Amino acid sequence: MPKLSYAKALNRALTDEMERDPDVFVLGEDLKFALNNVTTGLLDRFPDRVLETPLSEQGFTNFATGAAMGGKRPVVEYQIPFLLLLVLEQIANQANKFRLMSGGQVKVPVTYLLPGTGWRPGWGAQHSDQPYGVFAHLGVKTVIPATPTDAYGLFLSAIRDDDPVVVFCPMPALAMREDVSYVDLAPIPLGVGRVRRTGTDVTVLAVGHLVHEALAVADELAGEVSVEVFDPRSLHPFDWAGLAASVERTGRLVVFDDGNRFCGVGAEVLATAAEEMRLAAPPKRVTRPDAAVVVGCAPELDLAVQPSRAQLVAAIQAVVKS
Amino acid sequence: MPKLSYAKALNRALTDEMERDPDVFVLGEDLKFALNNVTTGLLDRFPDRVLETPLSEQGFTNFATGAAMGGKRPVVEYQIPFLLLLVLEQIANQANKFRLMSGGQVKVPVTYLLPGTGWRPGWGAQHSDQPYGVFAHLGVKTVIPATPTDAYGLFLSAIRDDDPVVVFCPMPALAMREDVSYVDLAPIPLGVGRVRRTGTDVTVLAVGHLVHEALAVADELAGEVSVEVFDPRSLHPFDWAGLAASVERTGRLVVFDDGNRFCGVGAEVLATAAEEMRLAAPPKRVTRPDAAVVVGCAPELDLAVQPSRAQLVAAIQAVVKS
Amino acid sequence: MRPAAEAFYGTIRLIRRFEERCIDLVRSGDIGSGIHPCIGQEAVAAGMCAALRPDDALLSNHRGHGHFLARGSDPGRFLAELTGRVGGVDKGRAGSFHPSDLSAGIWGASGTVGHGAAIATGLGWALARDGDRIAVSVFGDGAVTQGALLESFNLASLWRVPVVFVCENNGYATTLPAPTAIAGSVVGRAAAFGIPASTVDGQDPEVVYDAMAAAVDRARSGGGPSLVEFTTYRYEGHHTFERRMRLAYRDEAEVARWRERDPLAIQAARVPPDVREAVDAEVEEVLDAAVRFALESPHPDPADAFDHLYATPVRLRAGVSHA
Amino acid sequence: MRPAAEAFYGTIRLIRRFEERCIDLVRSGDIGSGIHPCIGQEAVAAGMCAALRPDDALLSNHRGHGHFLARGSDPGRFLAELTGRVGGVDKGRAGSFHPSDLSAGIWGASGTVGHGAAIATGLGWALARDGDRIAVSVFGDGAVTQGALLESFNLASLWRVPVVFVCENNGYATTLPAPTAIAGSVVGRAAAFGIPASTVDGQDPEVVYDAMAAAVDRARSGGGPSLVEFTTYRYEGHHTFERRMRLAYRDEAEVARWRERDPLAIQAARVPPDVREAVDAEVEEVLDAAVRFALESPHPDPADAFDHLYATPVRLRAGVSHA
Ligand SMILES: Cc1ncc(C[n+]2csc(CCOP(=O)(O)OP(=O)(O)O)c2C)c(N)n1
Ligand SMILES: Cc1ncc(C[n+]2csc(CCOP(=O)(O)OP(=O)(O)O)c2C)c(N)n1
Ligand SMILES: [Mg+2]
Ligand SMILES: [Mg+2]
Repeated sequence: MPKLSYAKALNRALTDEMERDPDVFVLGEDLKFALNNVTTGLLDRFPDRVLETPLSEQGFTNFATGAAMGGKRPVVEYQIPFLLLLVLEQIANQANKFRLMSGGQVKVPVTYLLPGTGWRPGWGAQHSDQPYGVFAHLGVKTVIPATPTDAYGLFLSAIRDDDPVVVFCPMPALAMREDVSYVDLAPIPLGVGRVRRTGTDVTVLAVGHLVHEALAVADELAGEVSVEVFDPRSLHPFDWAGLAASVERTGRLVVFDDGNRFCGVGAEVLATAAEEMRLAAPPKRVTRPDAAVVVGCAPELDLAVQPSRAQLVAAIQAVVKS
Repeated sequence: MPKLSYAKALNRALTDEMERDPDVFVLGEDLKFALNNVTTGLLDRFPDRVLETPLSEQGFTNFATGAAMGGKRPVVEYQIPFLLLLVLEQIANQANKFRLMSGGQVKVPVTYLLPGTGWRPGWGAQHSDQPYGVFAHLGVKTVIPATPTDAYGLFLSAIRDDDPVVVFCPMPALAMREDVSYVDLAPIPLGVGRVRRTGTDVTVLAVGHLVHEALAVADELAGEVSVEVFDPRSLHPFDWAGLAASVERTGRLVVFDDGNRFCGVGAEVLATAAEEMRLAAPPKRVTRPDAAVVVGCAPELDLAVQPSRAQLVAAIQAVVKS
Repeated sequence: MRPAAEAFYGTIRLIRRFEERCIDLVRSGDIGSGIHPCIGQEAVAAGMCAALRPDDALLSNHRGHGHFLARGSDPGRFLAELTGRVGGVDKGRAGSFHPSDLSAGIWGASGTVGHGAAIATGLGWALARDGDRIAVSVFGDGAVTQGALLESFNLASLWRVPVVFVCENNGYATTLPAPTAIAGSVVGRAAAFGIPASTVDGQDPEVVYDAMAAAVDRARSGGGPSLVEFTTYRYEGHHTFERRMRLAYRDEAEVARWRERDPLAIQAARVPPDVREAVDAEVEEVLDAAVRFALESPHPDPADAFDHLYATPVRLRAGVSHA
Repeated sequence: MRPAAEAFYGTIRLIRRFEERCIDLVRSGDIGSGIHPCIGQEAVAAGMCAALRPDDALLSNHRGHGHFLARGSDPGRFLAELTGRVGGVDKGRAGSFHPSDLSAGIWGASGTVGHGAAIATGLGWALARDGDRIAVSVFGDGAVTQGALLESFNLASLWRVPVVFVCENNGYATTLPAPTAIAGSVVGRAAAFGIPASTVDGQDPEVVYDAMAAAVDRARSGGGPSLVEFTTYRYEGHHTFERRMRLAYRDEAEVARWRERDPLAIQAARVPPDVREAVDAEVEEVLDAAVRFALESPHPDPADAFDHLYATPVRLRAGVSHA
């Protein structure tokens, strides 16, 4: 079976969808030379559907809103996580509210793609954020695929969705490759999580690239603890039923998330579990600390403020013991 | 004792601090005519320290960062909650990171004041947000005073703090008045919550104006349930010890928060409680729904997506019964 | 072709009286939001909208009631929107601040001042790919100090988008006089991006029409964006809340000077008295019916609070723990 | 007064060789971030910084190494910053992308392209209240399409802030050619806000100096902001990652044309060979010492990850549940 990389999966999803639907177009910076490998080959095939933009993120984000209202399906690519904070207002307060404010007259099918969220070694304090929790909090549809297959399927569904959807692709996952039979590539519905590994003692809910770290830890602990790894895949909507079913089986819960602790995804999952699920032991979170800023240029400091496998091991062991 | 209104308390804090410290100045829109009553009288007293700005929120937010680095202590006023989303990047990714990125060479003592967060009847879907959870998530110091005395004391501390601090003043609290002896007005440290009413059966953590609603509910339930009302007053830093002490006494917890549910302040409090506190019953949140947008112009719909006293009553009753 | 004098008169009269009725409804509490009255600025709406084809797309702003009526939005359904009723053009989800009415070619009104310009640019770009419809963005003098608006000038110019930027310069952004907010000029900003721009009298609907028709022609024929700045004035406060506050940011003499150029009077002078009377009577009839419709239309059902939030719906959790 | 020819030569030579050493250190993995080389643009840094007083404040950007060296930042401590060591000017918290060195009058470098201009405007405003220091904001051609930058032009002009806006127009924003990004021109944007602006050769440090000195004088004497656009070129890629990617966005002929105007050669021609040799030797000595210092300086201690996050510290919870 061919090996499909995560970045290639994004490229393939976009190519397939542009082939299928002439209303899909892509805009963003440095697209012609496909700096992020997402738009490779598109300029040749769809010369008038690749819009290379100046450094005007707010302008072109609003532009996409207008184009979507006018019947197109824009895919907007951003180069750096903080750029999504720069356009947060345009997405959450404008694009995401226009349908409601029009009483259903318009729809705003824009996909915002961040092919590289989180820490990239060396890139500095302003380039290492994980802004996904903010979008989910504000009610913007938010997905974070962990694997090439999911990247393909969720990106495709995001483009086909009639609302704004933000697709966060974790930096460390981009290089990941997977054996894939191309015919199996298909849209994956938003809001459907996936048990990546079954287990009986504890559910580890892992977000984005940490799914792979969690699987490694599960392997490592295999003799000692039976770990179930749950990947929500999309944050809003969220697969509460899937998580509940897993916790029902294991009775214990640890969240492994690279976002900041305070009001992060880990908080939401633990809160909901505390309200609604039967737990045999207090749950735990392994996250970035409160207020974390990854300085991004001194790996010693960077790694100190990102969740680690060792922390996950300790948290799992503590949860199964209590 | 004189009655002090919340809005007047803000005005008084700013006036006192501008009197005391010549580096403090204020900038924002419509300041000369004190549209929000915060800057009343300041133009006459400090004609060169009231900077009325054009509609350039990002520009003047960055301007404040620079002025703060240059030794001043800017107070920036914003007219509408969404404007804080519009300048989120400038605050969270720029102002709040410059000290770290300089290795401690600079400080950025800016205070961002939102004299009216949340729903104002009639003002539409784009004017009714509660963005405070986002700032706390990203590590920006965040306070939300519930009373005139706290508004005075926390605003003063925010101005004196050497870091960026956002002060959220809930719309419904602005008209509140309190009997205050002016000599008792004093700075209130960030990160120190307050038990507003003692009780033995359940702790209700209420945020901002909901503190008053919670107190009313506590009165209403007085014969039936003994409710302790805890007001965190500041969200980041957060008074975890104060909350833990309260929950230690009551063993039960309900959060009453006007932010969106998913990844909101309620989530953080429940998560932390689940991890660290001993609870006799599952905790509950009463919040805005997931993804809530308050349409802001049809009160029937608006109230349906904001937490209510009736919901709090039901949540308290359920928690004490279980 | 420029519409007849009485058509302009009718539009201006309709807007004027509609707004006056609105102010009554603000006082009675039926319009909970208050409004941003455009009284004094009606000629811009009338002249500008007459130069558009019904299928052209306009992005309005917070002071947009005139744009809706001038484009033919149903006064009853529009007023029902302002009173937050299900019979409103947006089913009560928009109110006065963020309305849209696609049947009248108005695609919304972003509350983020200045940002509608970039949305209109994207909309114009999309429309141009499938035909010869054009987009119009209307904003005030306050918007030209918002960077996002200037970004849209750049995009529109680079990509030759069929969009007309209309600045209703009424001299103030809330209480802030335009000269203390705007270094340089409005038209100078557009010109800096290679966008043809002119400053035009906004009190005379016929003058407005001519300037707008030229800009629309240019856009429709592939000539790209242009900007027209209409100088105008609002006789009322920024928002009806000013009726309860005394904000002395402009003096009586200035208001009086502008009242001498009241668009209603300017256009009335071009219409024979008997025609005017007939128009006035019809306007009152229309508005009586509109008010009736607006106040009889049902209030939204709280159970429908989440309707229209998403086009591809998702399951949402309520704000209370359901366990 | 304009510095002697050999002083400019020394600065340019220092920057050139520093960057070449950096590229080696990127290859060896010691500079983990890679860098945005300014090779080819050194004359702007040299001429511009020579026109400043040591206590003037400069806001740099991502391509800022030259600015630091030209303002006299210690090469060893600056290089230690790029290698993420505690001996760095920012104790390893900034790296190549966001450095500052207040001892050399460089107050930071926002990663948000264009936004440093408004920060510099605020800084200049603050400095002017207590004396006659001025602020400088340096940005590329890519920044002039960012609305926030244009907002700062408006504020600086309105409030007559002593700030000099310096655009290093090297023809590209990453792979995007300036003409396809910028409708109108760089100087036209400034002029639209009433800011005096000129386009100046950026390859000759003496020409740069003269233009900059005039702008600085104006600012210091209360004449308000101005903008100088220096036309220049980078011989390297946007970032060292381009050494691993083939991005064919510019052709060899263009690069060759600009190499004919190499600032190092232009200034070398003005300095006698023996002086040049002495300068060159000294530069190598300084850089040898700098590299030694940078690589010997200790790595930060993970336990200090939260140092400098806040000036008024707060207690922070770790990322693991401590119960
Ligand atoms: C970006 C932004 N800043 C501030 C506001 C608050 N606000 C609403 S209308 C207005 C004044 C707008 O003035 P102008 O653009 O001249 O339009 P006018 O009201 O005069 O028609 C302000 C400050 C806003 N809605 N959006
Ligand atoms: C607002 C913003 N958009 C995009 C980026 C990513 N980025 C960093 S540098 C750069 C190109 C900048 O070009 P220019 O301003 O001309 O400076 P140069 O690199 O040519 O010196 C881009 C797109 C960013 N850091 N900030
Ligand atoms: Mg105006
Ligand atoms: Mg450039």
